[in-house]
Amino acid sequence: MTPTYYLLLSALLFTIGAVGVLVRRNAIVVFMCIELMLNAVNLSLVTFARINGSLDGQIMAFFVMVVAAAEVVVGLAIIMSIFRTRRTASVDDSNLLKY
Amino acid sequence: MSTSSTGSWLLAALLLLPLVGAAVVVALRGNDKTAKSAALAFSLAEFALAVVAWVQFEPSGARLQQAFSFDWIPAFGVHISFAVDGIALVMIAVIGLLVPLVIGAGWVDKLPEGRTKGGFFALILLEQALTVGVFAATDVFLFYVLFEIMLIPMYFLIGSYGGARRQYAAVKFFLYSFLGGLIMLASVIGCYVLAVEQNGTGTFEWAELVKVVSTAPLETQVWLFLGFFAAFAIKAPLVPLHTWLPDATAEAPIGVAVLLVGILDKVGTFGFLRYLLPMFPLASKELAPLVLVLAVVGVIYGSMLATGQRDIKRFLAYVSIAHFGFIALGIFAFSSQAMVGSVTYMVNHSIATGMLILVVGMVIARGGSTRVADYGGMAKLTPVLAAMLLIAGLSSMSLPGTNSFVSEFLVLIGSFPNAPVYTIIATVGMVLAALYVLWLYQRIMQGPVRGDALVGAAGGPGTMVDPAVGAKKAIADLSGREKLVLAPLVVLIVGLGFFPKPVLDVVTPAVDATMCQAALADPVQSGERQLQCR
Amino acid sequence: MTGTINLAAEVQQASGIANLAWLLLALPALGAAVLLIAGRRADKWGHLLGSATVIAAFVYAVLLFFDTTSLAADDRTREAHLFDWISIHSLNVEFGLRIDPLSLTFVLLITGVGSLIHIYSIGYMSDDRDRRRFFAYLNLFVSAMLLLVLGNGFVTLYFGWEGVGLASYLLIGWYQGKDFAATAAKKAFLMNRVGDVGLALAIFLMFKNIGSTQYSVVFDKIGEQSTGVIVAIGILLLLGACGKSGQFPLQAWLPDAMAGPTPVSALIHAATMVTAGVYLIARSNPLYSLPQAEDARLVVMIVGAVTLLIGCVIGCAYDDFKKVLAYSTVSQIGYMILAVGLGPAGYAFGILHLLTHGFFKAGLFLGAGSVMHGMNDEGDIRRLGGLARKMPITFITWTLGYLALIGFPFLSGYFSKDAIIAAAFSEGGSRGWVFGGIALLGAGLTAFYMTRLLILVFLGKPRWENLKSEDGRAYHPHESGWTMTLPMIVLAVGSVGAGAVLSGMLPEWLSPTLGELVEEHGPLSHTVIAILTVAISAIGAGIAFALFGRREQPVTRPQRVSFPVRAARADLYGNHLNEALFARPGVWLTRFLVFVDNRGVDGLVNGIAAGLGGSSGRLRRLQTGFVRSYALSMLGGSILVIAALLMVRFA
Amino acid sequence: MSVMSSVLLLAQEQAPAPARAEAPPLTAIWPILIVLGAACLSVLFEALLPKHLRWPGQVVLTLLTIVAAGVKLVTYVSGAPAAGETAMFGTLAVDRPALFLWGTLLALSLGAVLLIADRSVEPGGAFVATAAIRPGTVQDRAQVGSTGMQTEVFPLTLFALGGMMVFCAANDLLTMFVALEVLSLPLYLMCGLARRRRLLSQEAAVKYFLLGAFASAFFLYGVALLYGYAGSVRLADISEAAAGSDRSDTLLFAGMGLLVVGLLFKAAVGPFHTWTPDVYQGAPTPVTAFMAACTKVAAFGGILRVLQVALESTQWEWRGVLWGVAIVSMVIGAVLGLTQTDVKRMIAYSSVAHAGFLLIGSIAVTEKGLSSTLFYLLTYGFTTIATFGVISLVRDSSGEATHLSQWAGLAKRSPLLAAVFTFLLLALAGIPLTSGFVGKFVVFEAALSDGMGPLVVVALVASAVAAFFYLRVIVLMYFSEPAADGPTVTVPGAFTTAAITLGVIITLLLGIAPAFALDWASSGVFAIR
Repeated sequence: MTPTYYLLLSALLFTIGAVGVLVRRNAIVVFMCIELMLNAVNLSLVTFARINGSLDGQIMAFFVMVVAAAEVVVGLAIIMSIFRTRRTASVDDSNLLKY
Repeated sequence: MSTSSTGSWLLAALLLLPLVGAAVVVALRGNDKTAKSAALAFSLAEFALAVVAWVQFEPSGARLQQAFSFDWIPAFGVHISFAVDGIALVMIAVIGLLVPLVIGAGWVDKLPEGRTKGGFFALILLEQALTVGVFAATDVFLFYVLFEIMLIPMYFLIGSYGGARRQYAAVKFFLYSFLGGLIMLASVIGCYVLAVEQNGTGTFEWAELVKVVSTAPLETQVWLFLGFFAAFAIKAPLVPLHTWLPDATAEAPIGVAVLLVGILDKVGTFGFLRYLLPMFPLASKELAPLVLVLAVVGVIYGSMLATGQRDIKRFLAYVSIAHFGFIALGIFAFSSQAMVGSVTYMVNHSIATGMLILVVGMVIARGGSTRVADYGGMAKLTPVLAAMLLIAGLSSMSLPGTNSFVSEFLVLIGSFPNAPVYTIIATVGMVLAALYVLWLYQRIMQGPVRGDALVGAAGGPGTMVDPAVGAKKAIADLSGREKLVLAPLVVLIVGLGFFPKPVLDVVTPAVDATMCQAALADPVQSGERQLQCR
Repeated sequence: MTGTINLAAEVQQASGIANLAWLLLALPALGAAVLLIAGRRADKWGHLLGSATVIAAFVYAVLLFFDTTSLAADDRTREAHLFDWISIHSLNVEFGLRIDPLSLTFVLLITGVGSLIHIYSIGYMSDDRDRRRFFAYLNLFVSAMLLLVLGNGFVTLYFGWEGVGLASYLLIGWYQGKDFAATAAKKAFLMNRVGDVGLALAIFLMFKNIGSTQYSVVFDKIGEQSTGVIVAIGILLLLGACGKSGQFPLQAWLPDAMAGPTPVSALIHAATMVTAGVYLIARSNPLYSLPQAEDARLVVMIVGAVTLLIGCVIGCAYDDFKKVLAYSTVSQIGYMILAVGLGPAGYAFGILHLLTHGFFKAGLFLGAGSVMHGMNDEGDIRRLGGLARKMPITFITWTLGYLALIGFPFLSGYFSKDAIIAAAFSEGGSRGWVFGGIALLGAGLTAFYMTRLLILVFLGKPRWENLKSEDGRAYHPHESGWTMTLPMIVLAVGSVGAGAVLSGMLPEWLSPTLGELVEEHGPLSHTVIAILTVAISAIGAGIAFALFGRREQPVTRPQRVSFPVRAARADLYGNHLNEALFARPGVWLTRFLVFVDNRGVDGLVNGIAAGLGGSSGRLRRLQTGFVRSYALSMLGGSILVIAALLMVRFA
Repeated sequence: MSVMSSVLLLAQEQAPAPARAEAPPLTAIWPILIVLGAACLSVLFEALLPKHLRWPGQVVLTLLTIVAAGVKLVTYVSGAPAAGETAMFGTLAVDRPALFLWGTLLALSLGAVLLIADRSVEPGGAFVATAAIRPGTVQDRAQVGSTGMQTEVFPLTLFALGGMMVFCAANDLLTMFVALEVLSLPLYLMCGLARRRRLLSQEAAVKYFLLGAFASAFFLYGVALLYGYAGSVRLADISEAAAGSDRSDTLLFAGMGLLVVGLLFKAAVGPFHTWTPDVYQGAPTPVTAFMAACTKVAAFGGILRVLQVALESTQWEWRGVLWGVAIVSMVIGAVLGLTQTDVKRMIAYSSVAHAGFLLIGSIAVTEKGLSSTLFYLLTYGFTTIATFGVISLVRDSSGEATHLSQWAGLAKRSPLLAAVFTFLLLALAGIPLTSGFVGKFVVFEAALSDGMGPLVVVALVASAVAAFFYLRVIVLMYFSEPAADGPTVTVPGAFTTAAITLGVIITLLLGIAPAFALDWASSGVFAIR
C-alpha cells in the first residue's frame, strides 16, 4: 500500500482537529484538538520521511512532541488559572474582550 | 555638499527668524502684553527682511536666487535646499506683510478660556516660517515635507482658537489636505523612481527632476500630474474639492482665516506654476481643458454661492473660491500675460481678500454675529468702517484703479486668445462679483439699521442715527489700531492699481522661464521677442 | 477708412501747455482724496475746495482749447504719455491722454457743466451734514469722466468707464438709509457691469486680433481685420454703450437712478456720464465708418431708434417730475445713438445734440431740483402746479430749456435734433423712411410729454395749497438762492444759444477726429424736414394743452386707464422682463446651488465619512470576543489563501 | 542528519558548545547565547534568591544581559563578513538583515524591559504578585495593595527575546518552528500576569494561547508539506526545489500557504489579526508594548526570510495573493480603528494597518523591499514602545484609564504628556519629520519601483483614513473640555521615563536624520546557503 494513504489520513486528522477547535466549548477539549492537529502533522512528517528516505522527518516528529509537551504545560497553567476564577472551562464564557 | 549663492543668508534668516520668534513668544506666553509685543516685533522684522530680499533680488538675474543647500538624506539624494524665484519672492513678501497685520488685528480679540495670546501668536509665527519654507523649497521632498507639516499649526490654530464647530472644521481641513498630500506623495515617489531609472541615482532636486520627468512619455506624466494636481486642487481649492474651505474659514479666528485664504491656499496655485507646468508639460497640455473647466465652474459656482450665503465668513470663503477659479484659468491658459496675471492675482487676492476678511472681522466684533441678517444700516454708525468694507469689496470685484483689476484684466485678456469660450464665461463672473460685493455692502451697511446689537446702539429700529451719537454708543467706529492695520492695505490696493510695474517686473522673468520649461509660446507675439530658457 | 489711416499718422506728441493735461485728472482726484481722507475736519471748506478744483480744471480746459485751435487742423490730435501701466511682452497698456477735438469738446462740457453743478450743489446740499462727502464723490466723478474721454486707449477708457460707474453708484445711493436708494444704486452698477462685459470682450478681441488696445494702433489696423471680427467688436462696444447710456435693452436703471440728489441727476444722468456711450461710438468711428461695419451700424441705429421711442412713450405716462425727465434723457440719447449710428453723416450731429442736450437737460433738471427744493422734495407733479408765480426765475429758465428740448425754432434743440432727423431721412431708401419717421414721431411725443410736464408743474391751479408733504409739513414754495439760480440762468442761456453757435462750427472742428461730415440728400429737403418737425412738435404740444391745460387735474393718478398708459407706467414691462428673465431664475439657481453644495458635494464627503464610520461600527461586531469565531475566521482566511495560491498556480 | 545534530545543539545552547571535529563558530551567535543563558540564570535567581532580592537582581541581570548582548553584537558586526555566514551547522544564518533585526530586537526589548521593571507608576509594578490567587477574593484585594510582584516575568521576557532572535536568523523551517514556540509560550504566560483587571488579563492569555497554538499547528503542517515537497526543511533547498523540480506543486503551494498563515498570525496581519485587539487590550501594558514591538519585528523578520530566501523563485504565484492580504489588513486596520473607544484597542488596530504596510514592503522581493521593511520595523517598534509607555501613565483609581472618553481635555491637565502623545500619534499617522513618515516613504518607494503602484495608492488612502482616528485622540486631548472625574497622570518613574524618552528621541531622530539607519538597513542581503 502506498504512503499516500497516510498523508490522506493525517490530513483527515488535521481537519478533524481543526473542526474540533471550532465546535467544542471546553477549553481542555479545544486544546486536545490542537494536540490532535500536531500529531496529525507528526504522521505526515514520518510519512514524508519514509517517502524521501531520510530520517529528518522522524526526528522532527520528536521535536514536535517535545514542543507539544511544553505547550501543554503552559496551556494547562493558563486554563487552570482562568478555570479557578470562573469555575468553568467553557471558552465561550470568557468574552469580556470584544468589539 | 553644501552650496550657497549671494544673499542666501537673507533667505536663511527669513526662514529662521519666525521660528526663533515662535520660541521666544512661547517662552513669554505667561504675560500677554510682552508676548504680543514680541510677536509683533518679530513679524515686523520678518517683513523688513522680506523687503530687503525683494530689493536684493535681480529680476534679470538667474531664475533661482539667494539659494543654499545641504545634504539631508544622501541615500535618497534629498537636500535641504532653498531658493526664490520671482513668484516665490512676491508670495514671501505677501506673507511678511500679512502676518504683522494679522497680529495687529488679533491684538485684543478674546480667545477661548485657557488659551493664551502667546500660544496663538507663536503658532502663527510657526505657520509663517513653514509657509515661507514651502514657497522657497527647491527640493521636491523638502517641499512635500513642509507642505504636510504646514497643516499641523493650522490644525491647532483652527481647532483650539476657532468657533463653535471648530473641531469638525479642523479635522475636515486636516484630512482633506492630508489625503491630497498623500496622493501627491505617490507622485513624488513616482518621479523619484523615474529619476532612478533614467540616471541610476535618484534625486529630488527640483531642477533635476524637471529635466527627468518632463521628458517622460505622456501616460506616465498624466498619472504623476494627477497625483500633484489632487493635492494642489484641494489646497487651492478648486470645485468640487472646496467644501473644507467654507467650514474652515467660518470656524477659524479672523486672523487665521486671513492666513488660510491669503497664504495657505496660494500654495496650491503656486504648485501649479512651480511643479505641474515645468515637470509635466505634456500632461499639462493634455489635461488643460479639465483644469479650465474646473476653473470656470469655480468662478461661476463660487460667485453664485457667495450670494446665497447667510454667514458672512462662509461668504468670504466662496468669494475666494471664485477668485481661485480666475487664477487657475490664467495659469492653464498658457500665455505669459495670463500667467503673470495669475501670479499678481495671487498677491492681490491676498491683499484684497485679506483686507475684506479683516474688515468683516471688525464688523463682526461690533455686531457680535456672523449672520448677514443681523446687520444693516451700519454705515450710519461707522462710516469709516463702511468705507473700508467698500474699498475691500471694490478691490475684490476688481474695479479699475484697485490692484485686483490689473491681475484680473491680465488673466482674462491673456486667456482670451487661447481659451475664448472659458474666458467669456469667466468674464460673466465680473457681473456676479459686482453682485455679491454690492449685495453684502447693502445688507450690512445700507438701508435702515437692523440687528439687535446695532438697533440697540442706534436707539430704536430704523431710526436715523446721528453718527456723532452712534459713536458714543456700543458701536464705535474704527479705533486707531484698526485704522493702522487697514491703512497699509488700502495704500497697496490703490498703489498697485496704478503702478503694478514693480510686481510685474519681478514676476515676468519667472513666468517666462516657466512658460519656456513647459515649451509654451504666447498666442499673441510681438514679433521681436523669443523665449530663452533660464 | 481714409479718415482712419491719416488719423493714426497724425498723432502728435503733446507739447507745451498740453503736457499739463494730467492736471485735468489730478485736480479733481486730489480734491476727492483730500475731502475723503480729511473727514469731518473738512466740513467747513469741503464744498469750496470741491468746486474750486473743478473750476480750475475748467479754466485749464479753456486754455487748452485755445491752445489747440491755434494749431493747424491736422496737428490737433495730440497724445501725452504719462506712464506704462500694464506692460507684458506683446501687451502694452500705457497710461496716456489723447487730446483732440472730440475729447476736448467733452472736457469742456464736463468741466463746464460740472463747475455749474458744483456751485448749484453748494446751495442744494447746504442742509446735508455730509455735504463734504457729496462733493468728494462729485470730484471723483469728474476725474473719472475726464479719464474716460481723455484716455488714449480702450483700457484707460474702461478705467474711466467703471470709475464713473462707481461714482454714480455712490451718488445714487446717497440716501443710503433708504433701501430703495441703495437698491437703485446696486441696480445701476450691475446693469452697467453687464455693458462693461461687452466692452471688456471687445478689448480682448482687439488684443487677440490686433495685439494692442491703444487707439492709435487699433484704429490703424482695424481695417485689416475680417468682417466678423469688426462686426463683433462693433456690437460688443455697442453693448457697453447701452449699459452706460441707458439704451435698450439696458435702459431700466436710469429712471431708478433718480433716487440720487437732483444735481447728480443733472450732471451724471443727464449731461455727461450717460452720454459716454455716444462718445464711445463716436470715438470708435474709424471702426464704424468701415464698409464692413455696415451691420454693426445698423444695429446701433435700431437700438437708438427703439430707445428713443421707448423713452418718449414712457415719459408720457409718468407722474414723477424727475423720472419723466429721466425718460426724456433716455430718448434724447436714443437720438444721439441713432445719429452716430448713421456713420460719417451723423457723428457730428450726434455730438452736437449731445452738447445742446447737455445744456438744456441739465437746466431742466436743475429747475426740477429747485422746484423740489422749494416744495419739501415733492416730486409728484400732480401735487404741484401753478408754481410759475412762486418761483419766476426757475420758471423762465426751465421754460427756455423746455422750448430748446422740444425743438422750438432757433433754440439749440431745433438745430441739433432737426439735423439728426434730416440725417436719418437722408440715409435713403426704406431705412431712411423708417428711422426718419421714428425720429419725427419721437419729436412729437417729446413735445407732448414736456408740455404736460410744464402745465402740471408751473401752470394751472396750485394743487398743493391744501396738501401736506409726507413728513406732515405744509408747502411753502419759494425761489432758491443765487448759488442755485445762477447755474440755471447760465444753462438757460446755453440752451438758447448753443445750437445756433455750435451747429455752424462744430462739424469741421471735430473733423480731425470724426472725419469730414458727409452731407447726403435724402428724399426730403432740409427745409421740408424742419417744417415737418416743428409742425409735429406743435401738434404734440397742442394735444398736451388740450388734454391737461384746460381741465382740472386730479391730485392722485387715475387708476382706471387704457392699456397703453398702463404699459407705459410699467416701463413697458422692461423691469418685469428683467425680473422674469434674470433676477428670479438667478435667485432660484442660487438656492439650488447652495442646496447642491451642502447636500451634494459636501454631503458626498460627509457621506463617505459616515459610511466608513458606519461600516466600522458594523464590522467591529464581528469581533465577537468568542475564541472559536476567531479560530473560524483564521481557518477561513487560510483556506482562502491556500485556494487562491493553488488557483493562481493551476489556472 | 545535520538538522538533527544542529537542533540538539540548539536545545542545549546555554552550555558551551562541546569540542567537536568542526567546532561551530560561536562568535557570530554570542548575542543569542548570552540572552538564552541569562534566561536560564534568571530562572535560577527565581529559585534561589530571597524574595526581597529578586526584583533588583532580575532587573540588573536582564538589563546587563541586553546590554552585553548588544555590545557583543556591535563588536561582531564591525568585523562580520558582508555576505554573512551560517552558524550551528547552517541552522542559523547570521547575515546583515539578521544582525540588523537582532540589534532592533535588543534595543526594543531594552525599552520594553524598562517598562516592565517600573514599579513607581503602579505601586509594585504592573504585574500580579501571585498569579495563582483568584481574582476578586480577599487575598486578591490584599495583593493589589502589596508591592511585591511576580519577577518570573523577567526570565520569561528573556526567553521570548531569545526565541525572537533565533526566529529571525533561522535558516531552516524546523529551527523556525522551535523558535516560534520559544518566543510564543512565554508571551502567553506574560499576558496573564496583570495586577489590575485580572479577568481581562487571563482571558487575553487564554485567547492568545489557544489561537497561537492553533496557528502554530498550521505553521507546522506547512513545514511538513514543504518537507514533503523538497525533502528538506532548509530554506535554500526549498528554493532550489521550487526553482526547478517535477514534484507536485500542490504540496508546495499548500505548504507555502499554511506556513505563511502561521507567520501572518504572529505578525498580526489581517485577516489573521483577530487575537490582536483582545490581547493588546487585556495584557499588562508593558507586555503589550513588548509584544507589539518585538513580536512584529521577529515575525516580519521571519516572513522576509521565508519569502525572499525560500519562496523567492515562486514570487509570481504568491505575490497576487499577498497583495490581497495586505489590502485586507490595511482596510481592516484603518476602518475598524475608526470606532474604537479603548486607546489600547485603537493602537492594536493601527498595528494591524501597519502590518499591512510592512507586508507591502516584504512582498517587494528586492533589496529595497528588504531594507525598507527593516527600517520600517525599527521606526514602528520604537514609536509603539513609547506609545504604550505613555498609555501606562494615564490612570485613575481603578488602574489605567484606557477608555478614550477619559482622555478628554488631557492637554489642560498635563500638556507635556499630551504633546508627547500627539507627536507619537503623528508618527503613527506618518506625518513628515517623524520616523513614521520616512518609514512609509521608503516602503512605498520600494513598492513603486517594484511596480506595485495600485497597492501603494490603496495604502495611501488607508493611511489617510487611519489618520482620522489618531486625530480623534488629539481632538479629544486638546479641543475638548476635561471630564470632571477624569484620570490623573502619574509622574513616571525613572524607568518609564527612560523608555518613553528613548522611543520619542529615536522617533524624532529617524524622522529628521534617517540616513545612518537607512545605510545599516541596506548594508546587505540574506545569505542563501
